Amino acid sequence: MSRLILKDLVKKFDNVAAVNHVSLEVEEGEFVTLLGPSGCGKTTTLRTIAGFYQPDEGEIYFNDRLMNNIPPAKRNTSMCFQSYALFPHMNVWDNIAFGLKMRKISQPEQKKRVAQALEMMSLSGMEKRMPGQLSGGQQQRVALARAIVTQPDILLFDEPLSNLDAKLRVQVRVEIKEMQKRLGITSIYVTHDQDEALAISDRIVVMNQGQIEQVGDPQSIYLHPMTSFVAGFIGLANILSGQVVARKENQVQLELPFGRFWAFAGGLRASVGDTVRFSFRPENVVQYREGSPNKVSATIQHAIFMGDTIDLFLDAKGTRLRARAESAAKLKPGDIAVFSIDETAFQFLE
Amino acid sequence: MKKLLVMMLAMCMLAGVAFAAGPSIDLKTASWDSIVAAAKAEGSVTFYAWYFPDYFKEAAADFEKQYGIKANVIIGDQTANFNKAIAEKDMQTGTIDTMIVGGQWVKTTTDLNLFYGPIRNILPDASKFSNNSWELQEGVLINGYLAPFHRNQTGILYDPDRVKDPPQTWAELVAWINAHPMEFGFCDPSKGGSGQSFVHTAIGALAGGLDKYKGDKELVQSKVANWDQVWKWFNDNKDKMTITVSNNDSIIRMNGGELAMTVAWDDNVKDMISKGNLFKRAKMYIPKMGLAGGGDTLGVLKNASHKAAALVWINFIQSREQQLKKFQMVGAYPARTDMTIEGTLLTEEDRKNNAIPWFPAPYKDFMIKEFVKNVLMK
Amino acid sequence: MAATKQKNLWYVRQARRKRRFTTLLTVFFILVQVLWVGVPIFMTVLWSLVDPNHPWSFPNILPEKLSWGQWMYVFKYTNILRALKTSYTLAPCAVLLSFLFSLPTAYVLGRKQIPGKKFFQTIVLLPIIMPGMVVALFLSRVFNAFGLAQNFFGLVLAHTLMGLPYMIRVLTTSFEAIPQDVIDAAENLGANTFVKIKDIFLPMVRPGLLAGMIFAFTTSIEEFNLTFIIGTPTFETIPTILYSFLGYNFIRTNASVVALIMMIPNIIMLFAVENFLKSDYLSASLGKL
Amino acid sequence: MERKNVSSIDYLLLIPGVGFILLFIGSSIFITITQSFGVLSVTGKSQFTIENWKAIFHDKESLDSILFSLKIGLLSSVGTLLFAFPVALFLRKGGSGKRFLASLIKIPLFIPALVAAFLIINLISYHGIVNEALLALGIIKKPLRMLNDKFGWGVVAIQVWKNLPFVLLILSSSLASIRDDTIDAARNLGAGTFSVLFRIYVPLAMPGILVSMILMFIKAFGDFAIMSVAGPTYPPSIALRMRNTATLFQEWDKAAVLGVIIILTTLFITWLYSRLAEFVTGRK
Repeated sequence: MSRLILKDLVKKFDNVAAVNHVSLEVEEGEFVTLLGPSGCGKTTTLRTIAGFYQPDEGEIYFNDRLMNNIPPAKRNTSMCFQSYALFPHMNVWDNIAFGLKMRKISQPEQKKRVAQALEMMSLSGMEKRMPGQLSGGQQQRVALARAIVTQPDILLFDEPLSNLDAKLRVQVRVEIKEMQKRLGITSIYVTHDQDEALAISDRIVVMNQGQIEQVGDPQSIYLHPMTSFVAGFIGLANILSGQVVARKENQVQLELPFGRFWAFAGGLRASVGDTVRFSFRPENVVQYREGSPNKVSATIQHAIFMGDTIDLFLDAKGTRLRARAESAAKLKPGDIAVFSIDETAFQFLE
Repeated sequence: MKKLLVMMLAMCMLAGVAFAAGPSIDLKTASWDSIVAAAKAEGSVTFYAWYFPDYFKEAAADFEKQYGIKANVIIGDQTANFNKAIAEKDMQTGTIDTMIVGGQWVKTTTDLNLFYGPIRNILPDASKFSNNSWELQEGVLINGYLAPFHRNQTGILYDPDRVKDPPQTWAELVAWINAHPMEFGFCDPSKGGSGQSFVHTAIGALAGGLDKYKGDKELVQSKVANWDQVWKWFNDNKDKMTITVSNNDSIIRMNGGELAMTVAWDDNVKDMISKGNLFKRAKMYIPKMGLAGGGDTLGVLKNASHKAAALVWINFIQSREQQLKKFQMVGAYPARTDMTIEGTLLTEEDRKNNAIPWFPAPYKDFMIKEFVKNVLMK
Repeated sequence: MAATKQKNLWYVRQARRKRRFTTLLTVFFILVQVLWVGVPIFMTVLWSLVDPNHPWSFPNILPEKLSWGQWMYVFKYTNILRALKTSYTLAPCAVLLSFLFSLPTAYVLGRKQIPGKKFFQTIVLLPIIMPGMVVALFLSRVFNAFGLAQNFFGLVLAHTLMGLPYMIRVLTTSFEAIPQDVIDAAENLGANTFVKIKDIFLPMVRPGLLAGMIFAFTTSIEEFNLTFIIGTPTFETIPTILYSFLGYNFIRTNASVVALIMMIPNIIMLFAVENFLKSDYLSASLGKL
Repeated sequence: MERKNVSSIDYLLLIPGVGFILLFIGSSIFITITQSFGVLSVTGKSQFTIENWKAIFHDKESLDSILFSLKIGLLSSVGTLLFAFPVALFLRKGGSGKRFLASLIKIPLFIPALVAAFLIINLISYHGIVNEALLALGIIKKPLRMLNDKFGWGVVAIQVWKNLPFVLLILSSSLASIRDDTIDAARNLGAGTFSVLFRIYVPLAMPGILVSMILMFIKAFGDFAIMSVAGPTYPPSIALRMRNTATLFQEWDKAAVLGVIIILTTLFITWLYSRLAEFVTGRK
């Protein structure tokens, strides 16, 4: 088990920086997810940690040990690949035992550990099967077993669930989380699926264009996005900008085309007259009840039934807004309805 | 696999080792007995041929029994044999000791001075062969360098079920061909001697006899000027005759019913019958208009490492018993003049009366080239 | 409703008709193929069994009498045994050499993005593209100069040359087909270069390797031009012997025997390859990607 | 593909394979070219001359051979394609019967060319089974003379018979890469059988068609063995003439000229193919 430190990491391909000055510290036993759209540099970061790429700049430490020049084979990390990367010519047992053999672990110890891993992954009885004879979920388990059996310092996951169907994906991610907690191995997990990231991580690192946008636990990432990229990438958000027209205590009044609204300022340093960017979630735009703040009246353009709620697309004096209503509410396109926005919902962006 | 590789390497090395022993006596002056002794000391002889594998295999066994000398008979491709000999020409010692020299190779090999000799004065049975066969082969002066070892003869082979009254003269043949289009065949003269023999006879018949060419060492242009008539005849009658691709092909097409009559070598026919490739009812004769014969020779390579053994081998092949055995096995008529043979496809009478000699080599070469140019290419 | 039903019926009938047509066509093609391949082979078998004393000649549709006479003759008097021995020692040697030579090359061509790769891949194809007789004839001049003509080792080199393109191509594709993930995984789990070659690369290219070996082997067994020019008359292989029976020495019965001797091991090999290609686990196990 | 940097070791690793081929093929091509100009001549004096080239181009026999080989090459490649393409289409979708059929078809692939030549010779001889069958069916009155025929149909027949499976394999793999969706889409847009064949299958299989035609052409054009066994009395194929010129008449320099002509034709056709392939696949 290791602490992982990335210091000012840069990795270029053909002079284009795939990873651009990334610094990150991961505590022992922590489960950190690198989240971002494809091409954001998350996989490159992961593979640089594994040692498949040499960083062009910056340093990688496991605990206090500089790892830059250590070949992948000596890093004692274990990677779970998107394709599982099982050895097609070896049976399940040999696949799992491979890393132990490489570490010259004694035969009896190998047996014990592989059996344990099989047990843990509910694969007992399948040790003689070839990878080609297994279902996708089973192959996934073998890949996990192969990764943990070597007791790595760091577990690396490269979108390990993207080849599974939706239901299985939810099930396996819970298993991965449980397993990681039980073993307490420091884990770096790469995904582009925000639900997965929110569900599984201790901390999320949102990446975009080779750089870190925001680091934080799932709640703070969701509730307090700090950049418009994070706000837009995670969940749904109305991202707008407006002028500060008044300020009192820890509240500011914002001038928007469809009215003036009071919002909690949080750490906002802006003074009257400044233009600021902010976001709020659709679930914070709710049907107006007597006494609610920040009243908006808007035309309903589309109303999409989602089961427990209705997704609404609104037109508020030319500004498009997303809102959410309880499915009991009888709203249909063309109606004009009145909504309110919670003062605490406003997240000011950089 | 490893074992195999080691074996392979060993084989390669063995092949690379040159045979060091050379004759310690002067073969041209030594007595025959001392040559035989030297041959026994050499212990083996390597002989290249391209036909009669069955006969030569048996001969090798007899040879070893009689002299205790091992004869390695290699039946290779004709052209490949000569190219090997030519490629080894400038080597100190070659890997071939003695070989059959086919008709078409006499000129090339003589020009390249490939053979040791003359050997006529060394071989004890030399006088049992015709003087002419020691002097001239295929119209090339060989001066006793090449030893005759069989005579073969071309004749007309026919299916007696289909040909009742085989033609004897050129006119009769032409009449028959006209009456039975495509049923008469001869092989492309550039691919086989039987075809050459037929064209040779045609020249005799259509261009004023063959006597005028006798004794010429060079081609005399005026004598071939009227060959145009010959080519014209072939072109006019081309779609009434079948031109085959080899001596054997003619015989095989006869067996398959395509041809009723064809020009063929006597030894070939006998061989094909004995192997079940030609019906036994086939008959053969030499027509009165005449067809030529031939015969291959044996030569000892200049850089042979077993010259004495090679000479003993040649003498052995020339012996009465072997000449007879060869005839019985493969139907090749003996070259010796001191023996007569019973039971041949061609009667002795035919051989005596109707076999004719070739015109000189320059004419033969010219004939083949002109045939290709004036008949095949048209 | 009724209309829909009727339409469905039409559809079903159409599909059934199509299936029947396909089956008929398959049977037809199989019949044609049996004739196309079977008849020539059957005729050859008949010719090889013609009794030497009972010629098979027109107008007999079938031979009068069958016997092993022709086979006995060929084995007793021709060089067939020597040629068989040469052919079947030459081929394994050539396969082994071409395997050793092609492995590093195929690795680079399959897994490295080197400049000039296309050029090198074209070079590899040269022995297949270049007309055999030209190469044979003029390579023989080179071989003569270096004492490699009429020499067993020279023949092994020549056969290796002809086997190499198949070997390199097949191995290159095998190397290409290995997902980088699998190699990374091995490396990640602690494998060094030696282990990667021994436990990952070699086993994963094994199907290709076997296919390449079979190709190289049959190429060597069939090779005619180079052997004919460089090897004969010192070394006869089965094709060169067959050629001598087909050319000026055309003797149909003997040629039939030699043709069968040459053909039978190859056809057995074909079925071996068929079976082996079906169990191509490499593609099977990665099918879910 | 490894994204690691290329090192000079990679080029060293190419030597055993690529170097070996380059050494042997390269040296033989080199000798062919030099010898055609009388340089490095093995048969004697070595002197630069273009006489051999002049001689060949004034020699009608050589030209006949070249034309004949070109004709056989072209007919063989087109003939094989015409037989192979429908079969490949038919076999595109497998069933157990078709799988059996496919392995039957593959048999000639493993039959050496010389044996194939011999098998077919047996069939097409004067009273061979083909003629007998045609006679029995009343299609012909007299047997056809197909063996060593002047036109060369016998050679073409052998080439087709022997190489059908080879071409079939190439075509099958390029047809297999056509997705069913593509075909369904075409049908859905109203394409009939004919349109699907000529607007979808043929263009998409074009790279395979070109490759197989080119390989077939090269094979048949430079062929020695089949031509010498089943070819007509005249003209000999160019490879046959070259071999005879060298080993029978010992005129190596002239043979070298023919050799260079064969090589150049082969290279030209290969180049033409690569251009065509670029054109067809639209890549530049």
